[in-house]
Amino acid sequence: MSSSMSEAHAAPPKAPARVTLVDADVHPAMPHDALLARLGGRWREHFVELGPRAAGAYAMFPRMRNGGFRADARPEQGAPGSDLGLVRRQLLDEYGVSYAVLTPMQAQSFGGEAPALAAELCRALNDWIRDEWLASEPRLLGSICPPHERPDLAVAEIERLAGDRRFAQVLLPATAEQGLGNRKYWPILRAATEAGLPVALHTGGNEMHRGAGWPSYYLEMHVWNGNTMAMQLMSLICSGVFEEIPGLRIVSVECGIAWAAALGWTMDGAWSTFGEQATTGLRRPPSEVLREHFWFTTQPIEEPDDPEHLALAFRALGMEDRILYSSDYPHWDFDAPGQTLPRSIPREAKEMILAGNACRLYGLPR
Amino acid sequence: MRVVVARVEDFPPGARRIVKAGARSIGVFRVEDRFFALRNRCPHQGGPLCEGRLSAWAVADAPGQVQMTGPPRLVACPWHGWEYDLETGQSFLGPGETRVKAYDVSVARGGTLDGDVRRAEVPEGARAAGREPGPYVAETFPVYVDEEDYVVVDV
Amino acid sequence: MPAELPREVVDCDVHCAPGSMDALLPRLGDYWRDYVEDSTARLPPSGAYPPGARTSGAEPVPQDQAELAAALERTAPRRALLSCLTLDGVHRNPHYAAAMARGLNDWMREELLDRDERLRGSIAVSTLDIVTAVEEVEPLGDDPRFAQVLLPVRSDVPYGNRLYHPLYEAAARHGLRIALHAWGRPGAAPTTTGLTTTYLEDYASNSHIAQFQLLSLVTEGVFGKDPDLGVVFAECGFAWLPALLWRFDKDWKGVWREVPWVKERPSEYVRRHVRLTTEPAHLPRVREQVAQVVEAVGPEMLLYASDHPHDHGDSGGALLRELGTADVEAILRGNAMAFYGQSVS
Amino acid sequence: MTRLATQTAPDEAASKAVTLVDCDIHPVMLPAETSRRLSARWRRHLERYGRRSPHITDTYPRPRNQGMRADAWPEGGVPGSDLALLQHQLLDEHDIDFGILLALHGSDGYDPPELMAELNRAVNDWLVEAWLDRDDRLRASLCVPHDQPALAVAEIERRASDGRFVQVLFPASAQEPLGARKYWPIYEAAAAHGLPVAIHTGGYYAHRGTGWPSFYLEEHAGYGTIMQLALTSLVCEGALAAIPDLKLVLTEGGAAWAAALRWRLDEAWSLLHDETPLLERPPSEYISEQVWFDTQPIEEPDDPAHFMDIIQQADLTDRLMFATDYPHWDFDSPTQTLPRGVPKELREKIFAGTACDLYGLPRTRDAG
Repeated sequence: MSSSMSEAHAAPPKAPARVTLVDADVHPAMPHDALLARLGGRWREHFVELGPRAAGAYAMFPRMRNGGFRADARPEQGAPGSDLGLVRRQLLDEYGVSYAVLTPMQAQSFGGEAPALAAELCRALNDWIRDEWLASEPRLLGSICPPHERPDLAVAEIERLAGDRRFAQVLLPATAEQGLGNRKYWPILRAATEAGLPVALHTGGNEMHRGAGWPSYYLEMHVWNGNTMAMQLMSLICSGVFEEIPGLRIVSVECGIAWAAALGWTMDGAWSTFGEQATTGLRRPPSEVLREHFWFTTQPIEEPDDPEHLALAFRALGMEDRILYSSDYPHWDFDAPGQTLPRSIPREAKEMILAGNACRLYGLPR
Repeated sequence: MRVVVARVEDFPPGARRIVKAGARSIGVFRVEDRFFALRNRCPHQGGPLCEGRLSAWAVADAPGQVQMTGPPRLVACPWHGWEYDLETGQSFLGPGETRVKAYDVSVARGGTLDGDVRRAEVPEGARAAGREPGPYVAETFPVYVDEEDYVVVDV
Repeated sequence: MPAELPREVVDCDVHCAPGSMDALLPRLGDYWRDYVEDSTARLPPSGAYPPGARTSGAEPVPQDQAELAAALERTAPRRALLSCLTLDGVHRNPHYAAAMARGLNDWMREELLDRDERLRGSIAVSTLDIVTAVEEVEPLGDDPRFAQVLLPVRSDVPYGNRLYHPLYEAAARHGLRIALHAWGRPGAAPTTTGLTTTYLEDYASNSHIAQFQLLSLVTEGVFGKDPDLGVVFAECGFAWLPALLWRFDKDWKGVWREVPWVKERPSEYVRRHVRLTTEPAHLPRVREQVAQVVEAVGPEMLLYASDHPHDHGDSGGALLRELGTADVEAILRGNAMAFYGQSVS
Repeated sequence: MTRLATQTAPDEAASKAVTLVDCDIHPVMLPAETSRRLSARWRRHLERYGRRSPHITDTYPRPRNQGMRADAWPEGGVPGSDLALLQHQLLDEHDIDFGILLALHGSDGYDPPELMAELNRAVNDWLVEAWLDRDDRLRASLCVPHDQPALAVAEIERRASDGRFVQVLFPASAQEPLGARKYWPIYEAAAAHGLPVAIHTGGYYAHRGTGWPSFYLEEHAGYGTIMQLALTSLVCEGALAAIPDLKLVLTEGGAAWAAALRWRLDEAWSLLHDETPLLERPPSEYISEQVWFDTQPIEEPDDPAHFMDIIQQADLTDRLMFATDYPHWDFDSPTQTLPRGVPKELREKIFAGTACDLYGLPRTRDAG
């Protein structure tokens, strides 16, 4: 259990003078009745009668630890992350978070529903975030959740909300019907970039375990998330999308970081042996594309026996200016800001990871 | 009609010849020391049956445990691969109304056909494979070596 | 469900399920009780039978003997063969699935079979660990009130694969049939290229998946190995069978050398070893075509099932109306007694 | 040998009624023909890395003559790669009036988009130069990179003006079920140009339904079921309803299963139609109006009467078209295909009439 919560925070705190902490991965949960209330008549009836077609994450792998949540994060009624007051107390006020980026998980399976229904579910979720959370808490930033398997409807949803600067990014699942480098998804990546928004890929989604078959345990599946993101990064880089959309920025959320340096080496080795641009169509070494276009959130931070090894991994990747602290509140593998980074990381690098990098990425005042 | 196919020494074991008999094309095969003759037309859809591969019976009592038994005496139509026993023309692709038709098959050296007419029972390989004769039967013809060691088929 | 139901039948597919996890917790070991509470695993949501869909039926699935007796009031069957699909939703942890299977089978025996001698049970086993599934079947196999082993028709590996053979041998040894019932684990895509977005497609695809399983069972030699093994497809339809067998037989004639242990035409094995329940029937509206279809399928292949509480429209009723008394008698009682033997007589 | 219509005055030329159209012939393009039609960039790519899509015999080797008619191998080529042998063994042997070419050259979805676009363009150019220009009895299917809709539509626009391309070719399995909205732009472009879309067995298999079969027999017998899945997707996702001019031709997937599928979808629709508002009418009506079937591999029930039952039950009288599938091993010969008891008028439709109407082929041709 985290430190006991004092009840002193009666009045909402005013925005802090200097931005010292940005949490890049916080999960709000939209209650079912709030979702139904925002669905149009025909689709509400449909959703009540037939429910979702895409199997939710919990239906495939029950989360062993407290159902997947911090045990203390469950409000009186409703799911963890559904009560803004508790999020304020346990996260924003508790740690003095300057800004927190909301990454709703429900959208991950919405995208796989029947096209028109998927668009309605995403619209309801985005409106609920805007009206119930962003409107009443200035420290929060939203993610636009589009129906990702229907690119044309997804672009429409991005264009609908992109004008509202409280939405700081577009959010996609880490796995979809095809690799995210597939041209099918390029219109979404272009629309986000033209709206000045990075695209966050959050672990999870329609993982059909096509490669090695289905894992048996949640533990197995949870560790697997790093590999899945590595495959998505390669899918994006090798597809040539960054030549097509030079301004595209990708945030890898909740998949760890330590594997990224090695991935860069592997891709560079293959790229040079394959004959560089002549055959792969990639003008530059893939690791350069990785450095230019990608950001990583810290959680779940790898915790080697010797913390120095993590610092070594950061240095090998050489992307300290691209790492964003994240808590993953209210999930069970929550990382508190104080304990996340190894001591040996220099102070200013730590400040950039805890706030500076996020301010630069999301255009927040320092 | 008597159709001369070839001299015996030009017709080694494993060889086959396609001969014309009027409008009909006949395939003549030599398997080890026996000769067979079959209409070069598959009863299923008319494919050039006698151009097909020859193979022996594959017998398996349990999945994966397969042995080949007997000489390569099944010809597989080059189209759909339906197989027929060279001696009787019989297929074994499912329950058929007729048991095997009797055929006058014999190889005689010098002189007319020998006297006994052997009923060709279900070949040993088919019985081992537990297979039932099927409704499709390819037309067969008697073939023999005449006195000057020519292989001859009666069409 | 057709309005008037035939009486005194052998009903080969009647659904039941524990109402909530509470009915099972006492039957699970303490580690699993802690696991369930910790992971807040609930009994699986019915993605297969959304409460609002007409095909899920007007009444809930009976949760105990009283509710089941009330449901059987209308048809007064001689025998009712119970299908409990709770294990479908039990994810992928093989040990959790084995514990839940044990709990479900104990629940069925103590709450239902012990209390109404008309009832016959299906042994729930998980396909995630066949060795444990065999251990679950052995002790229950000698209880005459269990007639079959129940498996979801949707699988990660086709059911003819050799990894399942020990389970089939154990079932045959105890005179138990193998039932492949519609639906399966969440996330199991119904099509070869992936998920469907409409429930209608998902619902209709149980028939497609049953066809793939039938091809696998025959080509892998399952029926050749065990002369008295029986497989019943439940809630997967049957009108698709003739067209599949015509194609399968024709292919076998050309390609049998790849599977020489398949010594007869595939349709011979299927007619000897396989049966299909009557709901959903999915039959034509044109009356004389109904009789044509049943003649091509072969009435001896069909086992009557009310599939309570599900509702697949009224073509099931049309099936019985269009057939002669001998065929109706066979479908309502005779075929099931021949297929299941003494366990349902 | 080149067989072009001789320029004689129409009344002198002896003309014959069109009595036989073969709707499924597989020409094969040899690698040399492909690479000389590619850009330097993609030719080098192909030389270095080859195709990422597995060849069908990589996953399931065909135990019977590598899946080909044993007598269809030309000198120094593969079955279907030699026009002269095809003319001799098929067009002339069976006096076929018109033959529709379907070039299967490896499924889309595995290789880089631009390579697939160039490959399909190369196949279409080759079809014109090596086949259509050299025998006026031939028509062809337009090959398109179906998993890259924008590039596929571009290829349709490029080629649609050549009337000898009578349909667009699709596999039965692509990266997504064929009813997915991703593919609708291609269907719309085809329909706009009056071109049916032929869906041929094969393509991009992920076998995610029940896992991978063990045997070729198992997979081949399952092709009919995969075609049922493709048609179910196209109906339930609303593609047929939303694109009324779209016509489908299901090739090498059999047809007898269509009756049971119609009843299944109709009854399911009657119970669940509020979920699919695009389907205003029972699914079987869309199938009757917009879906054609090839005969091959024709189902051969023991009782031939069952064949005629299926024709009625599945409303196939004007929707079934003859195909040989030359040079594949399960080739159906025109003379023996239809069972006894098929009325003469229906035989004529199956062998020629229906195909002539669908593909706009002349009912008589000069007996050159």
